[in-house]
Amino acid sequence: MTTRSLLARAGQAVIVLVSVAVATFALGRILPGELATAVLGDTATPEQIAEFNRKTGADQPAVEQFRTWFTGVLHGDFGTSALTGQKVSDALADRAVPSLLLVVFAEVLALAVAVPLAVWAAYRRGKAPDKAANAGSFVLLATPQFAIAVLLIYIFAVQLGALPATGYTPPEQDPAQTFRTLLLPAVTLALGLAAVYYRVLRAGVLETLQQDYILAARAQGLTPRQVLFRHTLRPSLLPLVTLVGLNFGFLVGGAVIVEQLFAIPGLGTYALGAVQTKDFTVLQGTVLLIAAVYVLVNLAVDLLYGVLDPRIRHAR
Amino acid sequence: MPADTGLAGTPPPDLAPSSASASAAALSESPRNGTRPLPPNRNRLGTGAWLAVGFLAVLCAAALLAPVLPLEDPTRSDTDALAAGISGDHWLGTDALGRDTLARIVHGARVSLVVGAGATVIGAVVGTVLGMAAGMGRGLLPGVIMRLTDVLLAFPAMIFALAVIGAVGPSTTSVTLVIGLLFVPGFVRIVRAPVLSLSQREFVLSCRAMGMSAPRLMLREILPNILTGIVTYGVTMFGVGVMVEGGLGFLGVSVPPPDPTWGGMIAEGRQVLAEHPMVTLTPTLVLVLVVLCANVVGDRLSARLDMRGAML
Amino acid sequence: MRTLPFPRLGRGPAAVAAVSAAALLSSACGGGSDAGAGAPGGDPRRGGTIQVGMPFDVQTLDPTAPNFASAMDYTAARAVMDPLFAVGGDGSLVPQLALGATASDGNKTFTVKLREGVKFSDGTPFDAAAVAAHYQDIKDKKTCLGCAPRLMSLVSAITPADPHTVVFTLSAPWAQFPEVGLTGIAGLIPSPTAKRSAGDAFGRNPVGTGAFKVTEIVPGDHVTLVRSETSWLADRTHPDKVVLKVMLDTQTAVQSVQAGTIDMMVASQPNQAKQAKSAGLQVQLNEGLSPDGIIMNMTRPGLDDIRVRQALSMAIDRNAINKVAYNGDTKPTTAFLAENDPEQQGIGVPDYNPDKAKQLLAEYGKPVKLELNTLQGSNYVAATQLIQQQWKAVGIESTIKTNTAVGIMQDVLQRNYDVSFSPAFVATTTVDGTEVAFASSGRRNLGGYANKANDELFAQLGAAGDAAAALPIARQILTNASTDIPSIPVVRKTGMFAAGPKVHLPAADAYGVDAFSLVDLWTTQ
Amino acid sequence: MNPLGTTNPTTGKPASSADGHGSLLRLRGYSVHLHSPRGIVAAVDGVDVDLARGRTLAVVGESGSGKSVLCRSLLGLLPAAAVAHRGGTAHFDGIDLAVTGEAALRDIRGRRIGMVFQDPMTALNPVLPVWRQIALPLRRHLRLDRRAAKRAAVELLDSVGIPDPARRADQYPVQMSGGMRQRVMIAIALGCDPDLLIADEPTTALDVTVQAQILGLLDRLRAERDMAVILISHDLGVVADHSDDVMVMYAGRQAERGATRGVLAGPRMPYTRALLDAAPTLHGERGRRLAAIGGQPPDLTRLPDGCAFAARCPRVQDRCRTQAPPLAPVPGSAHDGACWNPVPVPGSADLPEGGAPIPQETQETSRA
Repeated sequence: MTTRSLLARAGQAVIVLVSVAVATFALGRILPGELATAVLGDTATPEQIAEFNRKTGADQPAVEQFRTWFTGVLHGDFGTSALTGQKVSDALADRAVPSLLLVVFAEVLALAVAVPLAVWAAYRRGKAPDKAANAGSFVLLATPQFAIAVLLIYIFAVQLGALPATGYTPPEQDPAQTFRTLLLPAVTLALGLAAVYYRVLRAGVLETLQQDYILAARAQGLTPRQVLFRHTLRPSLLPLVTLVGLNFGFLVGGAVIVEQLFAIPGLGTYALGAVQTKDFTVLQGTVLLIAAVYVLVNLAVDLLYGVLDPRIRHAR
Repeated sequence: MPADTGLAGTPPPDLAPSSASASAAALSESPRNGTRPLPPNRNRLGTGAWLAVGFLAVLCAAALLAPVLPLEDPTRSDTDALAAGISGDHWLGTDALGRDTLARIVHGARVSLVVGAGATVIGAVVGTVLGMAAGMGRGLLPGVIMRLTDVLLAFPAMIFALAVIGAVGPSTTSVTLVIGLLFVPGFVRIVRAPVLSLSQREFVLSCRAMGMSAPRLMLREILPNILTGIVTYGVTMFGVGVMVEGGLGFLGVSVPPPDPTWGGMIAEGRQVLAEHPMVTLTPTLVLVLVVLCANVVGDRLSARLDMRGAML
Repeated sequence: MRTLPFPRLGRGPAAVAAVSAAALLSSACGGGSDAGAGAPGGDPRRGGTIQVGMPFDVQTLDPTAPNFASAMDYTAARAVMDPLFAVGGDGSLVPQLALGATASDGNKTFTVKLREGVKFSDGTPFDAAAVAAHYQDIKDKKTCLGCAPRLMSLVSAITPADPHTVVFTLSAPWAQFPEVGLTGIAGLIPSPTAKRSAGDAFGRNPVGTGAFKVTEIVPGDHVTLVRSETSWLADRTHPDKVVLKVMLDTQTAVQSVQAGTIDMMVASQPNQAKQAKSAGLQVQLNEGLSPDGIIMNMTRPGLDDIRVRQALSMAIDRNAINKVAYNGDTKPTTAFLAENDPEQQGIGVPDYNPDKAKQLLAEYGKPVKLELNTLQGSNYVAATQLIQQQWKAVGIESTIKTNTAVGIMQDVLQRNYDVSFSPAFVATTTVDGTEVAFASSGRRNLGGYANKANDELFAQLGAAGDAAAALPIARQILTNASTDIPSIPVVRKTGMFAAGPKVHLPAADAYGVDAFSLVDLWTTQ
Repeated sequence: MNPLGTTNPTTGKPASSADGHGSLLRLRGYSVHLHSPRGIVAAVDGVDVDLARGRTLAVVGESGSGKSVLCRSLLGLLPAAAVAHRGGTAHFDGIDLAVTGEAALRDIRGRRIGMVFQDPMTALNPVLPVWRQIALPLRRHLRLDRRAAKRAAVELLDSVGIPDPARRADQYPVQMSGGMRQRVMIAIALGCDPDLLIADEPTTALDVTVQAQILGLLDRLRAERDMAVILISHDLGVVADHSDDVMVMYAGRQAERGATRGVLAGPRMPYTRALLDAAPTLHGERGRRLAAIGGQPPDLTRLPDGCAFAARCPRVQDRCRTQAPPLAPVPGSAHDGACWNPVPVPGSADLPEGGAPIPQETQETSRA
């Protein structure tokens, strides 16, 4: 990727992020209900509400509010939750850790299962293991996360008592316990991801196996292992890389149900709570952070594409 | 990206499927992008896919006919049969409030299928129009459309859905609209790529040269060429829509009670999961089956139409 | 699912009666002095960590903050700060930081003796000045959501007579001042030094005399409390550490107890009780002394007619609702207070009588169509669906609208609703407390209910010198309300605790069916 | 280069030499039948080949005539599930390819039989640097370590005439021109010094100027290494200049066979005639297809009892429709043909004339 196209992509990313910021801000304004009542309760006198609005800037015109907020964001100040008095940037820093760990964990698990299985199934196309893996991936794709979560908790926590049912331990306290607490939710997410990755990679490998250069590689007398892992895997990985990036961005903050069921203090539940309590400062900050993660990861994927695919790197 | 990535370009003579060289199909396991029609068995989906189509058709028919079918009132509680098992009165048992599970599943299908299909149609129509505009438009338009889809993709989908539904109130319409909106970027991408390459093809260029208007060109020349891809992707997205509706119902923000929704039934059933697992398992199984069927049909369609990418 | 921003009003005596055998055997709540007696499984074990799953997020631990609302906030704050008095199971005052209160001057002056030798955990002494500062603060800021409004309107002066005596001077007689003003949220005494220096941040750095100190507040996840060795309750406090975990999904909370991930779970509704019991857990149902019910907007067509409101009440089969929606774990009720409360006894809104309901509606003659709003994702939804059916059975059409807690509050405060079966119902345990809902100018009179007789009666009730004089007045108010039906009680509020065999379950606090005092919580040997 | 018939490019026995003694590759009645969605296809039907070291056999035919299937079948590159039947015998240097297992075949492929594919754009892996693609078979067959393999790869690039081979070795195919990529393909195929090189339309996808260079390179390498070469092509100009013998295939069968010069100078089978007619000049438009012959190739799943070409043949007789003609020496020629009604012995005037000399290679530069 040339410097110029990189700059163009970065420029697009900035445009997208600013648009997301505006959109979130607007979304917050269309939600019914006002923060003052949520925070002050119905005992609030009009004077108290006015005072509250003055303090939070809610009495300013929307454009002015946005300017103030966005200027703060540019300086790393996401504002303060009117409801809990917590600095949003502090909360986001705390909340981002479990969310990121969970998603990274889930992605690693999903890839560890899906990649070898997909290559193997594509190579043994039409055989029993391929058929079984295909059927399994279809069922997993069709099973909602909440059903998987309920089932996993029931089996591994309640029946076997092998893993904690809920909760999260920060890694600085006890990394082993962090691993244990995140295992079930990560598996919940990973099963769905693995099914998608399996299908995409298998299709990609099948597609690659039809390429002339695979026939050429076979004509060179290479072993199936060499053909599969030296020649086939890398070109087949390209669509998967995009998807991994997309899902990463999507799940940081998108795993709302899983975070709630497993009581993980992540970005998803933070944003959900903000929606339900109309805590706009929190909602705006969280959505902006989630969007930023999404945009950055996809930018990174674009760069990675260049590394993986010389056709893009050396494009004019 | 250069065009000669091995996916485009002239097929080698011996590999190009032609009516006479059936060897080509056998030679490389499946034909590469040939220009001539595929063998005549392209309409065969296979037994599994037909079973899936059949199941979906029966469910659709049941949902359509629900008011005239001899079903119980899905909102009426039989207080003598709470969370009852399968019986002559209640073929699939009852839920914790004593309501007939079969009736609730069939009536719930009205919500789930309408949301799944409606959201897909919204996403497909809006996405196709925007995708074609992004693929063929000139000037700022394509950039604006692509940035808009980026914004929508970057916005956390679940939060977006919860916030918008919270703002306008939960109903079949609002849930359908929100999910449909979330589907738009996918369709834009599915449509834009082939439109980009089609718009450089000779027949399109010549139509342009002959002064055919852009909308007419899109409708007459471009759309027929990309329709199969849209339909295939749409079938899969239908399943996704059903699943997303289930998720919203599970969080309690889908169509309000007492109208049954599958997600809502699953969430309500969890209250009695330990003693009466069937109350939540039955709607879960139906939901899984419907999404499974949509996926199978979509997959078979895409395999038939050689649209492997569509399952993304 | 999230914190309910509804103020818990009118905390009078005996708000909660624990109904499980274990709880009945245990001591009156609050004091914790002899609470070990009869507890299952043996003696308390000193030390260790207990993890408790709470169904709400934490917002603030400052009881006088306007967003202090949930059982999570209360339970944590109650562990850090002690009240002047706790409320016993029989409604009596149990001395905590106060040793006693005496009324004089026709219930216009109250002299409160304070416990000596108590220190806040920041080392400053607990004394009359601290108590005076606290009540002056409530009076000045007027933002305390959980405090009785009369604390702000009637209390004219708070004077430290000596280091361990405070004198409250009221501008009008208020017989129940100690029960209402010196307990519950208002009664929790913070360290004035800490509160002054922390300012608005006191909610995140609370300091009190309580058995525990806060070491960590992580909104969305947990509050960590460790035993305060300098507390006057240190000897009676058993666990070294208690972690209150935010666990919004009560079903996974039960499973977490089963799996041993947490030791105890708390729910505001009894719906998980059956599952927890069948999983072999100890289950304690906490039956509140106030009901859950339906509020009505009497300015809407139909609802302005007494016959329709009567029909609405008569159409509700409360037994069926208890059986079906609550699994029989609560009690049907037609009373605004506990049925056996002397003020309430024998008084109630019309009970189930569908034929009469139909007849009344026929007399009314016009079709009734209502929007019935309720809290989304909650257990109210099941009961709401049954009520809808029961109304339909007598010919009242209604559609259900689910909403978030904030959304419901918005709607009801703006009078933008027909009927609401939600926490918007004013749950109170004293007739005094119902004033906000039943007086025509009441702050929580959300349906436009106006009855001049009641307005006068409330004024007389406030001035009534003692309980004996107040009783007939109170009964008359409830009789009037039960006749006018501004709102419809349906079932008793009931919460639940569940835990493994080694945990001694505390009784529910007077504050609510889902709150408790950590001093009463321990594991057995 | 010379027009056909004026000089003799090669000497030696025709491919159809009766005994086949000393053949490196010897096929007798070799047939490959494939499954297709519409039935079994006789993709290759009764082919005989004798090919000695140092000689080039050209295989000519339309799309679908079975040229590629023949070669891929020999190397065992057809998917096992696709092959319905393999008949006849195929011996490579005394090894019976029909009974050789996949593992043993892998030791032959790349090691003893190299293959060059038509389209260097698609036959090279786009995401691997070229040296690794050259090195992989070296490491597999010659057990070279990584460094030695890289060194050998650079030498091979040098030997196929790629300038600055050390730098080019680290490049990706996308950074190279078509001609250079085909040189890389050849370097890969030659890496293990094979006895037989199969070049499947090696220049079809290339510019006409580059074609000549590549074919010249193949000729040079063949001579240097005493390899046998099978040159698959539909370009009779290429065939005329760069092969010793030619085999014309139609619908999987041999239509005409013999010394290149003789066959092209005096085609007897009407199909060969038509092929020559369809190619107006030797160095005409690139990519000119044989489809210029009227009519469609036959349906291989339902081959007629008679001659497969009968439906399109201008010289068709009744007998042609009922009885398949055997491959036999054609009276009046030095080569074999399969025809009941051969074209009369032609004069050389019928042959197309190619005038212009081929320009020297000047275009082969990197795109990147």
